[in-house]
Amino acid sequence: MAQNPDEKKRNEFLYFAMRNNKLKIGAAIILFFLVLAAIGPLLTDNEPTAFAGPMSDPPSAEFWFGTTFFGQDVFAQFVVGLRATFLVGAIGGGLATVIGMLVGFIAGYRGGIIDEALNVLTNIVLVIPTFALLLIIAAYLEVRGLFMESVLIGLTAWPWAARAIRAQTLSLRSREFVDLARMSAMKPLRIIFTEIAPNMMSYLVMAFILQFGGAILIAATLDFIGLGPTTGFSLGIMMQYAVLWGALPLGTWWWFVPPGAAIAAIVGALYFMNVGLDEVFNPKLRET
Amino acid sequence: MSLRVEDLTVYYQTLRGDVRALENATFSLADGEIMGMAGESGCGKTTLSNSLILLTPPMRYIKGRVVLDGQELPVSDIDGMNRYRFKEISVVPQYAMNAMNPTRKIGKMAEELLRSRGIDAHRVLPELKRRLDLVELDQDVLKMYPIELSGGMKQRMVMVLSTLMNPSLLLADEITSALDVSTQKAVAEMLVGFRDHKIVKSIIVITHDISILYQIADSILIMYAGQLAEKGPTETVIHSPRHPYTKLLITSLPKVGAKHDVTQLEGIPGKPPLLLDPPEGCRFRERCPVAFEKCVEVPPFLELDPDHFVACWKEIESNA
Amino acid sequence: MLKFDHVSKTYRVGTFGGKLLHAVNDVCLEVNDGEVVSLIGESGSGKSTIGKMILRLISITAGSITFNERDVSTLKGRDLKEYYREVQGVFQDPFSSYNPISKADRVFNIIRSNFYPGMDDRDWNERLHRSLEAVGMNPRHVMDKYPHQLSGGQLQRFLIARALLLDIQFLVADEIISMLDASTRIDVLNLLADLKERGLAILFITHDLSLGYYISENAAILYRGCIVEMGQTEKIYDNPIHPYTRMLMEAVPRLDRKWEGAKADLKAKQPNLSAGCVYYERCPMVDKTDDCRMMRPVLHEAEKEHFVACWRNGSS
Amino acid sequence: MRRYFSRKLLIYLITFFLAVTIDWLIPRLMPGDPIQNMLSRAALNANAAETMHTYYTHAFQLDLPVWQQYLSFWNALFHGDLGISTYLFPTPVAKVIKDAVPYDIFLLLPSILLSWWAGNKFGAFAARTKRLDNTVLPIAYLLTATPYMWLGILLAWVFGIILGWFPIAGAYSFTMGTQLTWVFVGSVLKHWFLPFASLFLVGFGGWAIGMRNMIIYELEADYSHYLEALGAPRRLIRRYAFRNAILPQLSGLALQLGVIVAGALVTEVVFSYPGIGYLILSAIQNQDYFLVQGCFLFIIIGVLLANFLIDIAYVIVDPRTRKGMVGE
Repeated sequence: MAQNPDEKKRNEFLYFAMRNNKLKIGAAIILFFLVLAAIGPLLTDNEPTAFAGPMSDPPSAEFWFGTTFFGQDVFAQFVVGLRATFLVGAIGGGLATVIGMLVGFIAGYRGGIIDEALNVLTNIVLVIPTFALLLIIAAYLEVRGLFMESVLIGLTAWPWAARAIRAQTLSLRSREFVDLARMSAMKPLRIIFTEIAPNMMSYLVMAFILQFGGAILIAATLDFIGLGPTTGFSLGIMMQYAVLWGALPLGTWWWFVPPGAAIAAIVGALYFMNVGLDEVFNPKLRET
Repeated sequence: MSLRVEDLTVYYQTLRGDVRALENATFSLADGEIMGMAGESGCGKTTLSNSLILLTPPMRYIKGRVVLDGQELPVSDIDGMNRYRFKEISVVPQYAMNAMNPTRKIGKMAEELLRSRGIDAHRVLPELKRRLDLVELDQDVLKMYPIELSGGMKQRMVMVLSTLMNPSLLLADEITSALDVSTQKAVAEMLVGFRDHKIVKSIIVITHDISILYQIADSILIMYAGQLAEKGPTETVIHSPRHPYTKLLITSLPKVGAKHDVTQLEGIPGKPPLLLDPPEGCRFRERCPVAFEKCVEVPPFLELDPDHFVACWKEIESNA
Repeated sequence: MLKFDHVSKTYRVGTFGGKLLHAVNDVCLEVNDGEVVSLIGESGSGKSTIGKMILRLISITAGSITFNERDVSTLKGRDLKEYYREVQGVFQDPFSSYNPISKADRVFNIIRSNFYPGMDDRDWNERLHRSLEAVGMNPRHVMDKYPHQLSGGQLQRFLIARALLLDIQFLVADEIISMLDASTRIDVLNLLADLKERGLAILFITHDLSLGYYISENAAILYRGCIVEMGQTEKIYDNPIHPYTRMLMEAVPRLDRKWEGAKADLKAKQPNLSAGCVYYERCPMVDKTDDCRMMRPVLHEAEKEHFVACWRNGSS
Repeated sequence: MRRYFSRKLLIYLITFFLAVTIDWLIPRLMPGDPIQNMLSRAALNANAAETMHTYYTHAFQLDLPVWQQYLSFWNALFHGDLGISTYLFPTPVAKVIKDAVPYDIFLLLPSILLSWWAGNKFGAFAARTKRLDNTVLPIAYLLTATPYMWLGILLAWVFGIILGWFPIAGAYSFTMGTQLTWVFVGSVLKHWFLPFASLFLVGFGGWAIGMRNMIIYELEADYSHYLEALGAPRRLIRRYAFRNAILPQLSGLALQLGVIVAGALVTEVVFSYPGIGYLILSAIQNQDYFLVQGCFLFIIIGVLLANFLIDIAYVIVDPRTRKGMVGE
């Protein structure tokens, strides 16, 4: 045989993943920004808020991203902001996916009244413009940390994941191997996590990637209108200050272009990876 | 009308190389003949029928000729075949139950399909209505959506649609397997009716259920692992088959009245070979009770008795 | 052993649960020790629903199912586990009965971890090999393989071996060979017959009349959730009484004789009357009485060991 | 059919009730005391402030027990009286919102509908060939990943500052009052264009991607293969596939409203476009209880209404749901 058929299932996924350039490009971009976020602050000894140089100085050898209206080093702010963005994405996206999994699995597996109730709850949170809700809650909080913002985003962004996971659980639940597991006196929770969940790994990964990107966008929007974390720094806050302190009329583009570009690149790369994964998992989308 | 297929070979492209799904198929079909095509899953019967009408990737044309009514069909040329599709050769697909666009009224869809093929839908309407009566479908089915029809009704509607242009060859792929026994009998008899009313000239019926073929087919072609095993009149193939595989296949079918404690039937040991890297020569030889050293060569598909073709060295030698 | 007492199952259907579908209504059935009963019905007749109710995979709407005089629907926790030690099922699609991402023999490990946690490896392997041989499989060829590397027939026999690991007394075989190729079908059927000889009771659910005949002493014909005819298999096949059974016998394509008899009426409407006989709409009998339309016929003994649910006893 | 809508209506009513309760509850938990806030701006001497404070507290019924405030809030709501804005005292909240709404509708409606329609057409077009799929679609991914405000800033910077084609603040030039002259309309359009473009582009990307995936699924569906087997031209197959792929995009539109509202809110802030978004932000900055309540309420009603309209449209357009209900 050309290939040992024993591991056919597993390396078929790897075989495709390696060849899918959408996946590779997306992953490369994310990696680049992760590295930048990790080692960035070490590259510059300026504190993000310190007045390190001349005001509104264009990018130069000394200040790679130039300086702000107050003479702060934009690059220093940028890399700290990157960390905040990845943190929000991870915590917010992660929390939303976890809640989505809980709701999706229980509703999908249990069915009946519980499914009905969870469905109504999901629909309500979906229909309510959660951003306006976030707006008000954020305004209420005196002190807002990055963690608090991420948790808030996580608590309101889970319906998307819940719907996808519920649909997939429903289809898997009717498969015969789940009935077989029930006839082997397996407890429902064990059935969910050993029989159903492993079969929808692709869905869980994709749901997480979409939630990760979504959380970043919502956080940046919140920060931009001044309701972001009061302590710490983020790309959204950078853009807020840039617009607030006349970066546009002054033409200091290097103050507001990099943060937005970074968010667009990261979230774009995430979506790109998501499509790549989609193609790897269901051949229909693969261009024949 | 006559169909002549010579050495038709079609493979499936997969990641691990080509699956040799159909190898050197050579047979012919007379005018007005209903040929049953049977074999276990993966024997290539659907590949053969698809390659006659819609040879699209992942199927890959290797070689072979198909002649219909004296004209050669450009089977490997996807667009070139358009001229023949629906008018000369048509199909009732395996997935007939959801072959109609769910969000379009059936009549509207038929009209647009006809117009897109340059046919004046208005002229064909009376004939369409007449055929609906033939298959006992109410005429206002044209104003309904597919979701409103039962399985059997959708099956018959697709049969009427596919044969609207009186094609000379109709491919009927597993049209009875999804139906209840009673509707199955009615639909099968309607298929024969299509030939008797000269709506279509001849039909190839693809199915895994040989007992249906015994009821409606004039001749039966048995396939195994991408190769033609045996073709002959229905009566001979069922009651006096010559290819070892056909013999074992027929005996392993439980007939009503066979009781386990009375006559213990025998299955065929082993399982069909994977066609990614099929065995040389006759592909049944690993499971064949009468295989001998000659079977390493591909047995030709010879006419050992009048109109009875067999691809087996044992039979060829016993004939000589 | 297993007794159905006026069991019914209704589903809410329609996109918003407006209508009620009587999948199974008022079924009485019995399967005794070491007996094979085939339940024959077309798609939508409720035969799989009956199978699933026995295996406690779906709830019962009305009536009761008792196994050795214990009511199945009330079993909980430990009792339910003991019930599964004696009652198991095998399903239609072999490839869907296995978790695609793990090896096929994982089904044995699940049984071991749930039912024989204490057993040491030597005893377990010995027991495993014995049940694999019982289903005519060589452990070396079939163990440690992914489901897609085994044939449908092998996978189904694997599931039967899994059931044999327990001290099984009753097996629900729900269309277990309809997805298999003709050649491998017979081996599985012969296996079931052998197990019957060794005292296993089997409910053999199928839509194929000839299969039902081949293996079971008693049979029940199901139509729209009601048992229309029941009794000794030979009696039903030799002298079918209910019009539906007769129609089935004629319509089934056979290898020994051609179709004759009247064309089936295709214009059957959906019977919405829940009171009268479910076959009323399609019943070809000429003298249908008001009873047929108003009252649901009850199974009565038309001849010894042969029950039928038809007021006219099929006498057309 | 009736049951389907009553079930849907039920969900919307529960949502509305819940949202209104949250709407009422949250401002109450706001830190600080709005009356104090308002008075501090009036710079009164101590005891005058004291009497004013008790007067206003009473006027705004803040001295009543909580549940009474809640009930009076509901019946005021039904009389369309959303209380008085403390930030823009004494104008009633309802009037303040009424002034902001036309700009919102003028901005949101065209941008949502146009981006939805254009995005779907573009997505279907891009799914035709592999080359198109790989060259054109990455742009759509980037667009949908772009934060609304960043795109707004970029557009403002490039077209507003550098090229100077469009103004980048307000809804019309400050020099003129609101009167119906061509000049005024011209100015409104010029101010409107950049926020519209910003909203349009981000939305456009999202719909294009969604349509690309949906249409590929539909082209792989059985009915497409059947048409192919009957020799139907690509054009007809693609048309059917598009019609069926657009349906999930319609219900997708309803679900995207929440996100689009957030985008509009931020874009208005970038261009200080006097819509509800800009209003709600200034209300929060000035801790104006009632204005925040009013704006949030209006957003809820708008989104719920839109969702309900889309549900109705979906049932009309998709025969499967309509016929499914009537079927057995």
